Amino acid sequence: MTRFVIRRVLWMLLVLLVVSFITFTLMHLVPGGPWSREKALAPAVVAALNARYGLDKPFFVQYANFLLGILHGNLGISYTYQDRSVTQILMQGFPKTAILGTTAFVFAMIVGISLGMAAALRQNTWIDYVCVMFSTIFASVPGFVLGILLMIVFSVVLHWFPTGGWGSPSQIVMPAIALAALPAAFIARITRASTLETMRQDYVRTARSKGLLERVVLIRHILRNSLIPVVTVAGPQFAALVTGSVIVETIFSIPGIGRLFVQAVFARDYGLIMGTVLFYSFVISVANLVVDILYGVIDPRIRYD
Amino acid sequence: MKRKTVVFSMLAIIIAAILVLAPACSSGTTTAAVPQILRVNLGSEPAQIDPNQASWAQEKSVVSQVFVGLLGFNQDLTLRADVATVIPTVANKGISADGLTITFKLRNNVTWSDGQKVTANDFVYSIKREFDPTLACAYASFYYDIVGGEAYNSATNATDAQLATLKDAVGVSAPDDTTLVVKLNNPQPTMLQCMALWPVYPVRADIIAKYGNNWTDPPNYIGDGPYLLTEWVHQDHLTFKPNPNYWGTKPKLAEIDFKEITDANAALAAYQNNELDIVGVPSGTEKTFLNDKTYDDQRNLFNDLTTFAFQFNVTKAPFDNVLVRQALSCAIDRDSYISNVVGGIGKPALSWIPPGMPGYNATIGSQYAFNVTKAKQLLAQAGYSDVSKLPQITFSYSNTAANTVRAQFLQGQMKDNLGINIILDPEESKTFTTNVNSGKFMWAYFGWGADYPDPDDWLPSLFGTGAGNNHTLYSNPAFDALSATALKEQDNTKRLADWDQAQKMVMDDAPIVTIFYRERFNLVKTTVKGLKTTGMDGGIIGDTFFNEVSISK
Amino acid sequence: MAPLLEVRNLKTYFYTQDGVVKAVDGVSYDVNRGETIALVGESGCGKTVSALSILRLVAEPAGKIVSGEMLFDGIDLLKLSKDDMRKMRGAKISIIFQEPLTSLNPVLTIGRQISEGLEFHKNMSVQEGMEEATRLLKMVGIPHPERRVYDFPHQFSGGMRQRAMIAIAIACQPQLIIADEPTTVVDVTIQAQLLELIRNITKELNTSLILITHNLGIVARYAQRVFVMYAGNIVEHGKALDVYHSPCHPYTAGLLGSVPRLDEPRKARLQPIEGQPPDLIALPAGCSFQARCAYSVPQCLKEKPVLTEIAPNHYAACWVSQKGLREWQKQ
Amino acid sequence: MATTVNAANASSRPHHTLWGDAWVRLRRNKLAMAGGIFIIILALAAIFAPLITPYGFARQDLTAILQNPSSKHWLGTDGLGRDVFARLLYGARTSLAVGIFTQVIVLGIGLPIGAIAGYAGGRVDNVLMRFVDVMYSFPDILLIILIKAILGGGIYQLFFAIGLVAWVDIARLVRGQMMSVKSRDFVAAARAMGGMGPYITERHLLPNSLGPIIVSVTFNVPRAIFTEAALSFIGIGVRPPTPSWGSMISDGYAVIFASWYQVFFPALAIALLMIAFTFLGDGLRDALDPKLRH
Repeated sequence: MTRFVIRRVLWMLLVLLVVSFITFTLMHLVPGGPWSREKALAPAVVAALNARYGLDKPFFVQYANFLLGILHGNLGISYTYQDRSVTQILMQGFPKTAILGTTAFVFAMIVGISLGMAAALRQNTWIDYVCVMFSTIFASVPGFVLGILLMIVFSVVLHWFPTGGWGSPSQIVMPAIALAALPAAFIARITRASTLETMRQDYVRTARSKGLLERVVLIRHILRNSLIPVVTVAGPQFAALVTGSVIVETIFSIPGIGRLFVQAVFARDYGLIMGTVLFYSFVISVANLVVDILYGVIDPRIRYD
Repeated sequence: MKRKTVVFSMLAIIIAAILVLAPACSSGTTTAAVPQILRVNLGSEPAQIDPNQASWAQEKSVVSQVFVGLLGFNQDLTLRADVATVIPTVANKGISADGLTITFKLRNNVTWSDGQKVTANDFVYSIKREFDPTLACAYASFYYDIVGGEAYNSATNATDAQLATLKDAVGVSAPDDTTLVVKLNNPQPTMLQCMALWPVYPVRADIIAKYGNNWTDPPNYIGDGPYLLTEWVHQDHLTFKPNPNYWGTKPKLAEIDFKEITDANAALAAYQNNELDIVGVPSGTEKTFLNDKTYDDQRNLFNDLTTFAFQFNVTKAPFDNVLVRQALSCAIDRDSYISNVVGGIGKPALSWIPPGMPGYNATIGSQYAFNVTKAKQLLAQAGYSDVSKLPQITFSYSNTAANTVRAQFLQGQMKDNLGINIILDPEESKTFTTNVNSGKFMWAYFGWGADYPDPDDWLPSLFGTGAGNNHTLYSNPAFDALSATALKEQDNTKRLADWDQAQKMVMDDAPIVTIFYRERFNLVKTTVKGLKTTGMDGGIIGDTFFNEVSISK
Repeated sequence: MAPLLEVRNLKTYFYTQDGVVKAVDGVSYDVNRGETIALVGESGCGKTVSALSILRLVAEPAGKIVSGEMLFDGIDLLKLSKDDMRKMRGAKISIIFQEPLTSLNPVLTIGRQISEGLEFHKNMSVQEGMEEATRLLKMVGIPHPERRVYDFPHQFSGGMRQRAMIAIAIACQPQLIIADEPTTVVDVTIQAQLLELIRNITKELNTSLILITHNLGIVARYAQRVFVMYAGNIVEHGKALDVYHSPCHPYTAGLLGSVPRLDEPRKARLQPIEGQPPDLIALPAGCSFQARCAYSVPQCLKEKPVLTEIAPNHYAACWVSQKGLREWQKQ
Repeated sequence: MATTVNAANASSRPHHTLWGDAWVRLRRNKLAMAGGIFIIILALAAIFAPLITPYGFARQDLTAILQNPSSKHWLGTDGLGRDVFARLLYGARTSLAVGIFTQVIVLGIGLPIGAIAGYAGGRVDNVLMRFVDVMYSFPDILLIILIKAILGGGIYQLFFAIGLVAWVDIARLVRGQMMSVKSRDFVAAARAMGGMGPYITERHLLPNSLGPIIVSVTFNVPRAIFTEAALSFIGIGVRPPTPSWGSMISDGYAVIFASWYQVFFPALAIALLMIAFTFLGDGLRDALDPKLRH
């Protein structure tokens, strides 16, 4: 087990290295550089900037320097916010993005699993249909539309929540919901599918043949088994939520890194691009690892080797 | 049933959570109008608020709260003496007869927010710093007429020693604390306007030396303006409080909040939820907000000094043919665009220099008034009576929502009026600018806003042969010659006459199809009093005169 | 004294999109205390369903017990409330399913799966349950039970899994155990062992056993009486040995023909029964075996034969054998 | 002997092939069929759009901008006076294409990799999964944006960018399914009977993993359509004036304060399509589930 984790962590570092290189390459393949403006900068200015950021050096030298920087825990200076370091920017943004993503994840899980189970256990009853409809409808509205609708209803009309920003819990609710809608629906569907699957298993019949209470059968035998596929998607979903808050952060003006990093790509802010990608990759890899461990915990058939 | 209760209790928790939080957050909606707080939307995060490095829009809006320069602009965009006692003229000996030396006399009561006096040396430091090659200040080239400026700014890979000498060679000096002397290579009539811009606002050598890059973080961000930057939560908001040591007339506002809402709809919702006092109307919804009675006393419209156009690459067929360019220009129904698509916001543009600018001339370009038959004639003259013979035309633009509408409008016009099918090429802004700056386009979207209110910011740098912002690759020796003289012309009336003629030359050759002069359409809460907008406003309207704004009940 | 279980005219149907599947169509049989009976027949003849019906575990909503009586100790199981029925399961009546792997929960330890029944019926604590489980595993012959009790099903071999199933079944010392083809998925040597085990345990606990199988060879060995099922009906029943030696129904004979006879010199080759079992949705008017019967007479097409006593305590539902012409016994 | 014959025929019913049998049962599932039929009708409507609506998707009428639904324009007009209904029909072309082709790419890559990894296990699994990890460790949107920025506009680039990023989940899902299904005994049995890897995979593993895969695919079709919407929202969607439901939604979003119809109709269209795929997917899952076959 520990050996498994250690090996996986080492793999993770390798993966991150590969990711960083691919990103670095893609990034430089993208047309347009950080200095191109509608009002062109004077050649002297551009030259100065290139010198400052080492863009005048050959590709591999630049990459090498980048890696060296990382070894010293230094992701370099942002190309857009030229008096702030990438690490600084990430550290300011990430907690917000993380909190938002986690909240949304919890929403998605609770709602998704509840709906999924309810639907499965009451298959082909009104509960089932309501759950399916609910999840479908929520999943059918793109995040930004849902976002602005929530805003209009709960802020402009009801004055319940502020339209955006960060600080009070009340400012998390709407973005979290907007973010959680799609995954919640997805998890509901997976849960429903796998619960129906599990309920047909022989061992459930065995459990009943022991005369156990329905509740016990449900929790001990059905729930746990039907959650296995859910766990497999939970990791990706979590990562997706933490890294996928781009649009929601934009609409609800949340000072996270989701909003930053699309801007970074558009601004060709090489430093920030590398920073965010590596940061996100790290988050994803960890989520991934955790899931694999969890997976083994709830399904003893999986062996770590 | 047991299971059901489990399920629904879970749902209940969420709903409960929402309901519990609900009252807590309605605080955001209490209409507290009496406190003198102005809440405006800056949009995206300012890149650098170091005056020397700051650029247009967001940055400018921040800087102009915290700093005051030698000169400033009145609402009518005439110059005003701020830190300087008077506007230098030849008459008051401020400008030498040959126009090569400008001498500023400084007030002696000007203080920094930490109480220290503002001296001429602060300006000397700032101007020299503007040229510092390692800082790569975007606006440095505006001041290349200052002796030694260009040389110093271009010394990218020079030794420290060389840099030191170059720096000393820059022609700014302070004989005493209240006198600033600026030496020019050649007379530049608009230098005074450039001196009124933020890149040469004074900055504090000692602070910068002490805090380095962090000097722009509050409370290090020491300025000489009406407000102090007291808080900057990155990506979220900036807070300004009055500068207790402000030497000028004290501002009325107790606080200004710059929110950073990038989404237009979200900003509007925030305004409707009374979280903002001023908001821009999202493009495309102008008509609605013009007609909606509830906003009758909240609308704020004004022209700013910006012209939008479609620029040709005059080296690419068929646009190497002036007749084709003129033809297409005649085939676009600008009035219909303004009145229908953007609900009458903005003015149809035939000439290049926008109204409100010296040098605006409505008669220029009148030959391009919408006229399909004329357009067809011109095409026929150009040898394209059969438009299918035209090479495939591609129109590039940077992919903002508004641009997408404009581009499709153009496409429609070409199709409906001339039967020409053009391909649209939406590009991501950096890709777009790179392609345009390197001439990799046929026909492209183009907008230009005034840096300072003078024609010389609108013509040579854009249409002069090989000029930095000449993307059309237009080249006309007559024009080059004319602008060369105009740039140095001391006599203002003659100067403007020259520029008028130059503008006419350009528009006759039609390297660009001007479409409209921008008009800014904002909603302003009725509680906001004394808001003054100018064509030079940055990201936030009225940002030049926030010290005159107050909040009423 | 009265039999432990008396099933009378049990009908269990499945309502599918194709129509009503009459899996069990009026079956009656009885089990005495301590007795082992066998339900015999090809797969899909309804023997498993009739067994599940006893526990009322027929998969709803599709499956339904339409009519009949199941007197267990004089109580009609069909009249019991859901709750009382649940208290029966595992405690009084338990079942051993045929596929030990899929019938064991992959994510629970063997011990837990044995003990949970005890926890519920005998209100044992988890530890007590686990100790008891260990004892039971020992009883069913699992080596190192104290360790194995913490294993997961996938760590057990096929045979051991089935032993675990047995342990689960006997955990609460039920009066009746239903063994549904307990040995189909394990190989011959282990089959013998398991059956011995089951027999010994039932003897020991004086438990009645319903042994469901398609293998008459086993029946002769382990059951006192046998009920042969075909297409949802019992077509023959009697003392195991009688049926085994002189089958009164051609189907039974067919089954015998398809199993190796241990007591007779091996015939050249086994003859499997020709054709397919009939469609339980559209049963033919007459004898459901007629289509596959080598000896059928015209009457078989028209009338459904009823169980009649052919020999003492030996019943069969077959026109042919009622007419006394039973060539198949003359082999 | 008539009855006998019937009995014989009837009793041969359960011996269809997996797919034949599935089709039989899918046909019986009304919701699924409804979903399937809706999708087909939509596809036809998209293909024959010109015959259905007199308006072209790019035809502007600047005198009739942002109009509400009327008998002239059933679903109103957009910011350039273009008929929304027409654009919805033509938009269906793009959106269906995006939804389906990206999934084709996704399955094309994800299914084999997941299946091989899951079935082979051991080193093969390890290698493939590390490869998947790398792909997987990229934040999707960023990767899509980068690829899109490199490839430039155009719908094929869009398929490519989305598909290239989205296959990882499927691969993982398939692998997971494979591993759990593999441990069930009928596969062991098949192996014992000397079944070859590919045979087992095709005959036992795939059919038994199909359920979750189909669920996820039917979910990912609308999801891809969403991604396209999101990309349109940040301005790198399909090339105008070609409409897609996604781009219509984001265009509509820009003017939502002027006319909510602009968002409502395309959103509704996506919702319906989504529901259709959901029902079809559930139907397929049930139809293909071996445990449900008698």
